[in-house]
This record gives sequence, C-alpha cells and structure tokens, in this order.
Amino acid sequence: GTPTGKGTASSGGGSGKSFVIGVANGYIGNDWRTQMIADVQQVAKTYEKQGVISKLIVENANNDVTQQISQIQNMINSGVNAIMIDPVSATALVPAIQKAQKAGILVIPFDGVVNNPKVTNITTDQYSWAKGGAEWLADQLHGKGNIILMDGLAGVPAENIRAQAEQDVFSKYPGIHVLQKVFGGWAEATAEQKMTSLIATYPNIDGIYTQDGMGMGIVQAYTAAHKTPPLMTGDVTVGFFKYWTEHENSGFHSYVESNPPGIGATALEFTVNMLQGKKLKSSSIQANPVDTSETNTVLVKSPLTVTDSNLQQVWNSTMKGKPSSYSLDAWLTPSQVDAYFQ
Amino acid sequence: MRTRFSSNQTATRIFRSPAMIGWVLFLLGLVANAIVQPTLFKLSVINSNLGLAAPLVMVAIGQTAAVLAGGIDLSVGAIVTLTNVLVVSLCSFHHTGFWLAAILGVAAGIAVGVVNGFIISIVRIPALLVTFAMMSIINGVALAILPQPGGQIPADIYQIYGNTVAGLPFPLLLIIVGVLLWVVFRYRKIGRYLIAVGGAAGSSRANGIPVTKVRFQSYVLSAMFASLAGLFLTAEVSSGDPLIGASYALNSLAAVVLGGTALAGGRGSVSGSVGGALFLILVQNIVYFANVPSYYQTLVSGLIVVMGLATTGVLYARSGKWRLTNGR
Amino acid sequence: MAFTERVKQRLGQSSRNSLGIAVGVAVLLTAVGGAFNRGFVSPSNLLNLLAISSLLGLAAAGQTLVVLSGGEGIDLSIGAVISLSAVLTSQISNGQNGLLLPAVVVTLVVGVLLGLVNGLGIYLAQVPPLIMTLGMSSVIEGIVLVYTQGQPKGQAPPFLAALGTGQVLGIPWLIIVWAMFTLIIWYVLKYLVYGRLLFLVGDNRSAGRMSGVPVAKLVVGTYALSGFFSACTGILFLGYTNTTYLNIGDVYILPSVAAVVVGGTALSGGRGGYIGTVVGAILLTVLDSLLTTLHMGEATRGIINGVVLLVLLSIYTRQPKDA
Amino acid sequence: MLTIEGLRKEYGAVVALQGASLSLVPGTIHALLGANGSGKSTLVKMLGGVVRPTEGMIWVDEQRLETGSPAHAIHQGIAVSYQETSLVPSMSVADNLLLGIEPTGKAGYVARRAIRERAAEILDQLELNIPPDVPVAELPTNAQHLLEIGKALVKRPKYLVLDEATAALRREEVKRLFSIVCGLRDEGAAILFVSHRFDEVYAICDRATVLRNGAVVGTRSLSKTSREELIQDMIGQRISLEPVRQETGNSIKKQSLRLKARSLTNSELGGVDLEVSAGEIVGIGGLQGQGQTALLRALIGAILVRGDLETEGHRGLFRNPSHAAESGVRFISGDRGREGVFGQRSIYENIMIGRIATSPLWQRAWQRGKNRAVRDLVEQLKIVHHSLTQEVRGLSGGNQQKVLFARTLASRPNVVILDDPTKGVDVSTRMEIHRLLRSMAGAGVGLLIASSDDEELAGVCDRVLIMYEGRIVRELTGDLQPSHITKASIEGAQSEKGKGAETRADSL
Ligand SMILES: Nc1ncnc2c1ncn2[C@@H]1O[C@H](COP(=O)(O)OP(=O)(O)OP(=O)(O)O)[C@@H](O)[C@H]1O
Ligand SMILES: Nc1ncnc2c1ncn2[C@@H]1O[C@H](COP(=O)(O)OP(=O)(O)OP(=O)(O)O)[C@@H](O)[C@H]1O
Ligand SMILES: [Mg+2]
Ligand SMILES: [Mg+2]
Repeated sequence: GTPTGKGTASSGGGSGKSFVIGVANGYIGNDWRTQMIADVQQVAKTYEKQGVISKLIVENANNDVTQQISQIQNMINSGVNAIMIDPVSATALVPAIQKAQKAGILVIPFDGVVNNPKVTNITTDQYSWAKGGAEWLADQLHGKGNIILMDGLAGVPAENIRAQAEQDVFSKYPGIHVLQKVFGGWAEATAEQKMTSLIATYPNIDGIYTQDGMGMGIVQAYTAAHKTPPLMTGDVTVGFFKYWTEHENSGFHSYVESNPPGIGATALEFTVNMLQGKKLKSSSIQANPVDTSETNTVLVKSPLTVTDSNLQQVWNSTMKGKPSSYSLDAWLTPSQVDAYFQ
Repeated sequence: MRTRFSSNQTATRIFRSPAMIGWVLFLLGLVANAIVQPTLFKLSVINSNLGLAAPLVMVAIGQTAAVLAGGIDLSVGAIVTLTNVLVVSLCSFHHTGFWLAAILGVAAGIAVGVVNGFIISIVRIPALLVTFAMMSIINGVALAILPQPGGQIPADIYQIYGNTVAGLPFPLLLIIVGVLLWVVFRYRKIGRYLIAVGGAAGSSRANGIPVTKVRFQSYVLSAMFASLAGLFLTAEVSSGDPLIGASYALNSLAAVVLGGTALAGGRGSVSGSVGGALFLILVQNIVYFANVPSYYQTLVSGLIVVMGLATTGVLYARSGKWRLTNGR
Repeated sequence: MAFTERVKQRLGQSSRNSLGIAVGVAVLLTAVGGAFNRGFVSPSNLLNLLAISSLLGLAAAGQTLVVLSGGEGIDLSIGAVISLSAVLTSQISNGQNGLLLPAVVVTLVVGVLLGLVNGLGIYLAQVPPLIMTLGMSSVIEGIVLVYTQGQPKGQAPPFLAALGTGQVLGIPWLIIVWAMFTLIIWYVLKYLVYGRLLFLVGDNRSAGRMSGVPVAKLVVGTYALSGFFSACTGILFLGYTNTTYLNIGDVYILPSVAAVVVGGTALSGGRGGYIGTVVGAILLTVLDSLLTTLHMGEATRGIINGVVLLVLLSIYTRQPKDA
Repeated sequence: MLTIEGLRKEYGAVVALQGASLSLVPGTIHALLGANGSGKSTLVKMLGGVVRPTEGMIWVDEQRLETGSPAHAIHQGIAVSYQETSLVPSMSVADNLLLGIEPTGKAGYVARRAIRERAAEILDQLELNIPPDVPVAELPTNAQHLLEIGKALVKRPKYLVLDEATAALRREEVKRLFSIVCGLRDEGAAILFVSHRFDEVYAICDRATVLRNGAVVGTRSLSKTSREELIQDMIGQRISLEPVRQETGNSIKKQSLRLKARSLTNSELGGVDLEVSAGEIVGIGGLQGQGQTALLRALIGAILVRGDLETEGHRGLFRNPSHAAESGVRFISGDRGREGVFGQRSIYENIMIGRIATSPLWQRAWQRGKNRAVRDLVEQLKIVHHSLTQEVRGLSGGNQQKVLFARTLASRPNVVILDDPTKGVDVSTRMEIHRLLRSMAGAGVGLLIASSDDEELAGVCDRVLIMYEGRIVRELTGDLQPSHITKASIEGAQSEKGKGAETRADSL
C-alpha cells in the first residue's frame, strides 16, 4: 500500500509535519522530462532527510489525458498532501484538480499551466524566454535579413506562447523576412531533416530562430551540407554547447536562455513552502500566459542566459562531461524561492 | 455416433466463449487491484474509475463493431477529439446550448463514420488505410476548430457525470446504456450480419446479405460510439483539447483483442471488449498502487498488457479446432 | 466494357502498376516543389531528400517483410527498437571507433531477440501482430527508460558519424548504404528460398504449412529480421544525429507502414516487394518536404497529408468487386 | 420455368462461358456436365447472383431476373448449394442454415428460438446428427457440404441448384440427399444438378446439358444417351472407362516398407496400426467421419498424436508437416482452397514450392527458365492454362487439383498421403489422376489415400483399410469391388458397435 497522509491533508499547514507529495508527470518519454523528474527527486531527497517530505510519488502518463486524470484520482484516493502536475492538457484536468482541492489537497501545476483560477501554476516564463532569443537574433541581424523559424509542436500551450512572442518581436522589424516557419517537434532528428530540405531550398538564410531540443539538429544539417550555420539561437543541450565551444572561434555565434528541467525542482520548493503555510506575495502572481483573463501563475524567469561572453564559464562549470542530451539546468535555491513569499 | 458433440457441450461452450477471456482478465485485474488498493470498492473510487473508463468502453464497443465486420477503425481517437472540440467550442464561443452542441458534436462524429463507410465499402479501399488517413484529416480539422486547449461546458453537466443516480455511479449508467444500445443492434439482423460479413464476406454475399451496406453501417456504428465517447470524455474533463483523443485508437483495439475478439473479424463479442477496456483501466491503478518506481512504470504496465495478450492468445488457441483454421 | 474491365484489373491487381503510379506521383510532387521553388529541385536537395528517405526506407525494410509474411502482419515496435538500438550503440561505443564493433553486435543481437519475442507472441500465443507489437513497443520504451535511467549517454563513434552524415563523390553515404541494403533485400526476396517462400506463405499460411514449409521458422524469423533491420536503422540513425535521445525512433512507426503500402505491398500479405517500399519512402519524404516548402500550417498539413494518402491509395489499393 | 439466354462471362482475357442457354422445367432434374473448367460453376454462380454476367439474361417465369443480386435470386425462389460452399465458419450450424433469411420477431429482433427449431428440422431431414450451436468451422468437410445443401433446402426453393454437392459425400449420404431431392421434384421444383459422377446423373436426372470450353455442346435426354456419348460431348473424343487396375503394385510390393505407424492415439484415433510399402497404394475407407482425416493429419504431424512412426531414414512421430516433408512424406489436403493452393501466386510458384519447401532458407531457390521441370509437369498433367505466371485462383477446381499433384511430383516424395484426391474432378481428369497415382506407385512411392468414393478406392488401391470410430476394423485385399467396400464399412460399424464405443470412451 501507499502511505496516506490524511492527518495533514485538510489544512496543508502545520510545520513540523511530514508531507506526502504526488507528482503527476504527463510524459516521461524524452530526456528533458527525465531530467526534470531526476531533479525533483534529488531535491526531494534533501527534504526527506530533513523529515519535511515523508514520501514522493512520481507517476507518468503517456501523454494521455485520461491516464493522467486517473493518476491524479489515485493520488487523491491515497491521501497525498499535495499534487504537482506537469499537465498533458491545460484544460482537461480541471475537474480532477477541483476534486483534489475539495479533498483539501494542494495542487501545483508546473512547467505547463492549467486554466483554473484556484491553482497556482509554477512555470518558466515562456514568453520572455522566447522573446529574449528573438530579440537577440533581430538585434544581431541589425533588423534585416531572411530567417527561418523552427518551432516545436503545434497545438501545445507552451508552443503557442512562444509563437506569440516570436511574432511580437519579429513584426517590429520590417526588414526581417520570415522565409518559413516549420515544426521540428522538439526532436533533433526531425529538425535535422527539415533543416536539410530548407538549406537546399533557400540559399539565402541569414538567421534561424529555434527553441530547445532542435539546435543540434540544425547544426548537424549544416555540417552535413558542408556549410557553416548562420546566426542562430541555440538549444540547451550538451551536444549543442559542445559544438558551440568548438566553433566559437570559427565564427559561430549563438544565444541560449535556459529553459531548465529544474523547473520541477523549483516547483517542489514552492510546494513545500505552501504546504508549510506560507503565502505568496501578490506581486509574485501574474496573468496566466495561456488565458490572460486569469491571474494564477508564478512566472519564473530563466535563471541563466548564455552568450559568447559566458559560454566557456558555463560549459566548464556545469555542462562538460554530461551526456549529450543533458540540458543546461538550474533551479531556484530555497532563499531565492523565499523571495516570492510574504 | 457423434458422442463427443452431445455431452455437456453448453458448459464447455460458455467456457470457450471468447468473451470469457476478457472477463477473466478483468477479474484477475480487479483482484490484483483490490490487493494493492484496499479502498478500491469505496463508492467515490469506483465512481472516478468508471468516469474514466466510460469513454474507453464506448470506443471499444464501436471498435468491436468495425472489427467484427472484418474491418478496423483507426479514426475513433480523432472522432473523440472532434466531438470534444466541437461541443466545447460551440458551448463556449458560439453560445450554443449544451444539448444542441452535444447533438451537433455527435452528428459530426457520425458524419466521419459515414465518410469512412463510404470510402471503405463503396470505393473499396482497405479500412486500415482509409481510417488511418482519416485520422490525420480529422485531427487537422480539430486543430483548426480549436487551435489550443480551452473552453468550458456548463458546470452542471460534469457535476452530473461525476455523481451518482439512484445510488449508482452515473458513468456506470452510461456504460449500461451504451451496452444496451449495442444490444439493440446485436440481436437484429444487422448484428448478425456484421459477424457474417466479418467471418466470410463472399459467403455472406452469396446468401443475399447486403455486404456493402453492412460494412458501411459498421463504420457508422463505430463512429457513433466514438462520438458518444467524445461526449462522455467532454463531460469528464469539462473543456476542449485538440489532442485529447489520441490514445483511444490503439487502446480500443487492445481492449477488443484482450476481450477475445478476433482482429480478422467474424468472431467475438462486445461484452469481452468491455472487460478488456476495464482491464486496461485497472492496469494503471495496479501500477500506481504497487508503488512501481517512476522509470519502471512503462515497462511494468507494458509487460502486464503483453502478458494479458499472450494469455488471451493461448486460451484462444486452445478453444476448439480454430488452431487448424488459423493458419498455424 | 472489356476495356474498363481491363483498366480496373490493372488498377486493382498489378503491383507493378502501383509501383509505376508511385514513381509518377513522386516525380510529380518533386516537379510541383520545383515550380514553387527552384531550390527544391537542385541536385543537392534531391540528394538530401534521398538521404532522408533512406532512413525511412531502412526503417520500412523489416516492415515490408513482416507485411509480406501475411497473417495481418505489421510491426509497430519498429520505432521503439530503433530508439533502443540508437541508445545501445551510443552508450556501449561511447563515441569510440574501437568500441563500435561490440556495440553494433550487441545492438543487432538485441534487435533480433526483440523481434523473436514479437514473432513468438504472434505465432505461438496467436496475439494479433498489430496488438502484440504495440504492446512490445511500450515494453521496449520501458526498457530504454530503465537502461538509460532517463538520460542516454555517449555518442556516435566518428566512423559511424561519417557514415551517417558524410559523403563520397558528393553522394551521401546513407544513400549508398541504403542502395546496398536494397540490392540485398531485393536479391533475397527474388532469388533465395526464404524470399520465394515468404510470398507463398504470406498468401496462404495453411497451404504453406501443409506443403511442408517450416512456417513457424519462417514467420518468427521474419519478425526477428524486422528487429534486425530496425536495429540497423537505429545504428545508422545514431550516425545521422550523432547523439541520441529516448524517443528518437517514434517518428518512423506510422510512416514505415505508409511507405510499405504506398509502395504497393498488399496489407493482406503475399504480394508486393521492397522496391515498392523504396519508392514509397521517397514519395512520402518528398510529400512531407513539399508541404514544408508550401508553408502549410499544421492543421492544413494534417488534412492534406491525409487526403493525398487517401487519393493515392484509392488509385491502387482498390479491392476488386466481389462479383 | 427458368430460362437462361446467351449467358456470357469474361474474366479479363479469359472467357469462362460463351453464350450458354438452357431451361429448367418444373418437376424435372436437369444435369449440367462438363470437364473441369468448362464453365459449370460460372453458370451456377450467375444463377445465384454471385457473378454478374457480361452478357445474356435469365428469365424466371417470364420475369427477367435482376442479375448480380443474390438477394433477388433467393427472392425469386432460386437456391444454390455452391461447390466451394457459402458458409460462415465462425457462425453456428443453425445460424448458417438460416443465414440471410432469419425470421424476425417483434421490434425487428431475430427470433433465435425459431431459428433453432427450423435448423433442427432440416438437420433431422438430412439425418445430420450435429447440435445446431456448434461453429461450422469445427465440422468435418463432408458435414459442411451437407449443411451447404441444407441451407439451400431450408429455403424451400422452386429452383434448386446443386454444384458438385455430392463430391464430398459418401454413398449413404448421397442416397439420403437423392430421396430429398426427388421429393422436391415431385412437389414441382426444378433442379439443376452438377456432378462428375455418371451413376448419380443417370440415377436421378432427366436431361443433361453438356458444356465444353464454356460453350453448350447440346442438351440431351438421358434415357436416350450413353455415357460414352456424354463423354464424347464433354471432351470431344472417345475414351475408355475401364478402371485403372493395379498392374505395377504387386510386383514391387513388400519390397521395402515406406511408412510404418504403430498405435496412433489421440481424441479421434483409438490406436491405429498401419503399413505402406514402396509401390503400394493403400486406401482408407469407412463411413463418414470415422477419423480418416484425423489419421492422415496425425501421420504428417499436423495434429497431436501419441504412438510410433517409422519411415525410411527416420524413426518417431513427425513434429509438423514440414518435418514430415523433410523425410519425403508429402500431403495433399482435401481442402484445396484453404490448405492447398496459393491463390494469388502463379502456377509456376505453386509447383516450385514442392521443390523448395524444405530447402535451407538461405539457399538459392529453383529458378524459372533454368529448369524445364515445371513446364514438363504442367504438360504431363495437362493443366489447362494460358501462362505459367497466371494466378492459380483463376484456374478451375480440377486444374487447381492438378497443380497440387504437380507440386507433389516436383518434390520427389517417398510417401504421398492424399485426402479425397479427386474431389470435384471430372471423369477424364480423374482417370488421368488415377493413372498418375499408379505411375507414382510404379516409381516406388508409397501412397495412402482416403476417399469418400468407394469406386475410386476399389479402382486404384491395392489394399483398403476400413475405419470405424477412430480404429481400423477391416482390411480388404485382392479383387476389390466398390460394393464390398461399402458393405464392409457398414458391417464394420455394426460388428464393432459395442466394443468400439468402449474403446472410444477409453481414449477420451
Ligand atoms: N475469378 C476468376 N478469374 C479468372 N478466371 C476464372 C475465374 N473464375 C473462373 N475462371 C475461369 O473460368 C473457367 C470456368 O471455370 P468454372 O469454375 O466455371 O469451371 P467448372 O466447370 O465449374 O470446373 P470444375 O468442374 O473444375 O468445377 C475456367 O477456365 C476458369 O479458369
Ligand atoms: N469439434 C469437435 N468436437 C467434437 N468432436 C468432433 C469435432 N470435430 C470432429 N469431431 C469428431 O471427430 C471424428 C473425426 O473427424 P474427422 O474430421 O477426422 O472426420 P473425417 O474422417 O475426416 O471425415 P471425412 O473424411 O469423411 O470428411 C468425427 O467422428 C467427429 O464426430
Ligand atoms: Mg465447378
Ligand atoms: Mg475428411
């Protein structure tokens, strides 16, 4: 059986108690998510040692809404104190979440967001994240040139926010012409294949805007075509950083803002704080990026931006020697998190 | 002279009935689940499990119709999605009343079935291919209708869905209604002809059965149940999502096979599929309550399902002389 | 009357003709791409398209054999086996040429073993192939997760990377490797006992059994071969991407089936061949690339993809009327 | 009165039927004769609406029949028992019997009790002792053919068409069928009877129409026509109807043992001992369904069995048919469509497989052009075809059967086991096949033949074993006569009744 934490479930408060926390992760099939879960587990271990957390339950749904709902319901039924959710859908989980809340369980959606005024989403600020890269690119191109947008997966909330940021930035520059917007599915190989076609079709690509997971695919496509990649935003994986460090001197420039898997660990910090009864500052809570009519989201700014200037330092300190699909990672320290609370 | 035929055949026949396999699996799953989750039989737990099971059960019933008639319907997941996004966007963005939206959503789903049925039975293109292509098309349409998750249905609808009526979980009533709806078809000529056509299309034709029409109807039936599933799922999640139905195509097929229905057609039962669908839902619970570590969950649930399939297959192979006719 | 009958028969039956149509459509799509954008028909893009097709083509090699073997044969575990193979080769070789051989051997053995499990489940336990391989696919994904603990390590050894992305005389190695595989598979199917029996057993398994064909060996072996080809694809795929990630093979599951069917192999088994699949893989790659070139939104792409597939299939997979 | 006018059917370049005309008169039985592939079944299928004619029409009582619609044909009182049967194997006997004409009750639900009752009635009439809820797939082939006939009879047709309905039946079953059919005739039905067996034709038919190469040669009154004349019509030449006698067998007999089985036992066999020598043709007779098929299958390892087996160079039971084939023991199934031919593959491949089935998988296969053996076999067996690359499903039943023989010959067997080898084969082909069997025996092959036709057993075998309830109860040798075999079958059953049942109960 699974331990129940009924004793503390109703209030969610009372420091000194030990909490059972469920993590309902919508998908485990890619490296970013496994790193995210590993981060959560790592932070949870420290709390377990301190006796703050008595048990962490991690469940993965196979990108299947009903499976995730079932897991949330199972967590409710086994009496956890809090449920952290990386949601498969921004909307479909709402009834399950309400059930959990009715049972006095704290619900914290993280990474993705949920459209429900009564939860507090903890997520990386995708808009400013995407905006940063887009502005860097436009700036480097001096507002002129042909670019390619390599986006993730249509219909996914994070993608829609990022697309909005891209559009907001590039539409400010009449000299920037978007040759083509393609979807690489956040998959390196798909990005590589799409890019290969694009390179052959467009001889005049001046810059590429891409998001995480796909930068290395683009670089591979250029390498295979015996060409140097143009100005491009990068991705957060070790593979890309390795290429970047090796080609920095031969004129390859990029910009990477971390979209850290550590957001899960950060969310766990928030969850523990909230379970202990702390209240968020009202300034910490902002509009839901998916549905701006709701104010329920803590937008965590990306903790780290990498450009040519700090590349070596970041590489040496955190990336070197890690597996190539490892993502540039960071999460907020307890004291940083404290700053969000009253 | 045929002594072997007359002796206690009924008993063996019931035991040999393919539906048995689905229910045996379901019972095994139930026992395993009850062991790891002592609270399983609390009304609220039953209720929430059934709420999730109802859509899959419905899709599986429809899929059984397509499979029995010798076909397959890969577009059921897309139909679930289509109904979901249509109902929600009509309710939320076009101020249509829920019931009207529901009718339109189901009608749209059935329309997909009509197109499937037309292409498969009249243009005569293999069902697997048609419904695969249709899946791609309908998912595209759903994405166009509702580019990102959102919308709401009236709160009372999903409250009803999660509630009990006369002491019975509402989703259970819906499942019963679904099964009854199937019974209406099964014990008329159409039900019989589905099995005949799936078992031997040429023979059916020679006996004056309108094969084309029966095939056509099987896809309309399949789509009808899928869109009802879409409706139930909408009631469960109360909002729209253009990717919501993706898992139903293959899960419903797994349920059908676990329920002892032959994918080649002509043999099987809806009750088995219901058992198969419930088994699949139980597997998720078992994996949860058995405290399987995160990285092992996919492996363990995969192994349970594969073992269930193998059991089904072995039991099936042993039931009667099918062995010789199955191409072994 | 006789003429329409004959045309119908042509369209309905002959796999050679569906092959012709597929070639025609591929050429047509390329021409359309060229009309919109000259770069699309540049030699380098055409070679690139071929190189991309080669991965799909290899992924669809095992699929072709499995479909040919009849009994509703299909292998949906191809994606998972590709992922596992890329991960295995990457982790074992750890980027070193010296370790490539053992890595490849282990990977191929694992691929074959997984294929064997598929085959045994399908043949002995009589689980329908569609469902068996689907279930195995989730088991294998689980194995990948457990084996990597979520983060695949290592990378392609330089030799493999060169094979995946390098060129010789301007022609990508991938194309050459694919051509070699194609030649071998074509030869096996056409001239070896295995190939000849595969078509016959695919047409009528019981008849095969009664005429003395070792059907079990043949069918189970075919699934094992499919595992073998998936493993090969995974290894080359690693060469192409240099490093791997957990779900690298997923993108090939459904396209591999589509390539087989578009290439004129009957899903009911016993008719078709690998050359058709080669054309099918090229056709699908060109179509995908064309839709990218034409600035299609994701919703429209899905719709167009489906419609094109439907139209193509309705041209040559039409079933003869019962009468 | 049913009239066929100028029916023509083309399959691509093949003309299966070229303008056939005939009429069925109520109260008569009309025979339709012709060699294999002459177009009989094609004509029958057009009557049943299964095949749509390219040209021509059918009139039923002055009304034009809508062609290509089985439902309409049934509605007009035409019921057909098809040569390849039109059963749904996964459905029960009762459901099959009333398939398409299910009685419905209130609110459109199918009246299941009524179905069972009517099914029981017709099973009774056919004296078929099988329960109505068994799936048809579980029945032996002869029972399936009887059901196919029952399905036509249950419709109480005005026009009954029987396409080789008797081919898989045994004598006593045929007799039963005839009494039913004659009853129908006396009630005013018209019957079209297709058969290759002349005794049957002469026994019940009034007139006969002969087809040759898809064209009607003529319609004759049978009372004024001899067999020789009919055969001349059918094949355009005279042949002798003398049975092939065992000239070769006795000389080599007992020379060497090809196959020796001891106490084969399973749920259907109660300990069978059996020996087949080189050059010997051993027949297996008996009443229907006494385990003949099970015995043949047990010998080649197609079904589970206990006991012992010995062939040249091999000792022990075979694991599967492939294992048997490796030792030169080959099987020709009685179920041609399902276990015989590869319908969508060429004649060439269908024959070649005999040679390569047991070759190592990675060896080069026997190639077209390099070997004339296939062409020679096709010519030797006079397989009617237009190209070696033609799909086998386009051949007539008899020619498909010959393809199976060619395959077996190509495999150079030691022992050939055959289940009903001339089922649905026309007289002249049948004689060719018998000659072929003899010449195989002459070449030292041991043959084991189960047949539903006692005349065939008498005509071609050296020895006939009579089976009853899974055991061999009699052995007939010497001068074999069909009537002796029939008599022995029935006597065997009677004398063994008491102890046979016990043995069987033990073995269960
Ligand atoms: N579906 C088909 N496609 C092509 N040719 C066909 C088809 N069906 C029948 N034929 C051809 O039509 C001719 C007549 O066949 P049919 O089955 O009517 O012969 P039959 O007289 O019934 O022979 P048998 O005595 O062997 O049953 C044969 O030459 C056969 O090859
Ligand atoms: N599914 C079944 N259940 C019980 N008994 C069966 C079943 N199928 C066959 N039998 C019995 O097994 C016996 C042998 O069947 P088998 O198929 O070998 O007949 P057969 O000798 O081949 O008949 P024939 O050759 O005359 O068609 C029969 O007596 C039959 O009653
Ligand atoms: Mg015939
Ligand atoms: Mg038999």
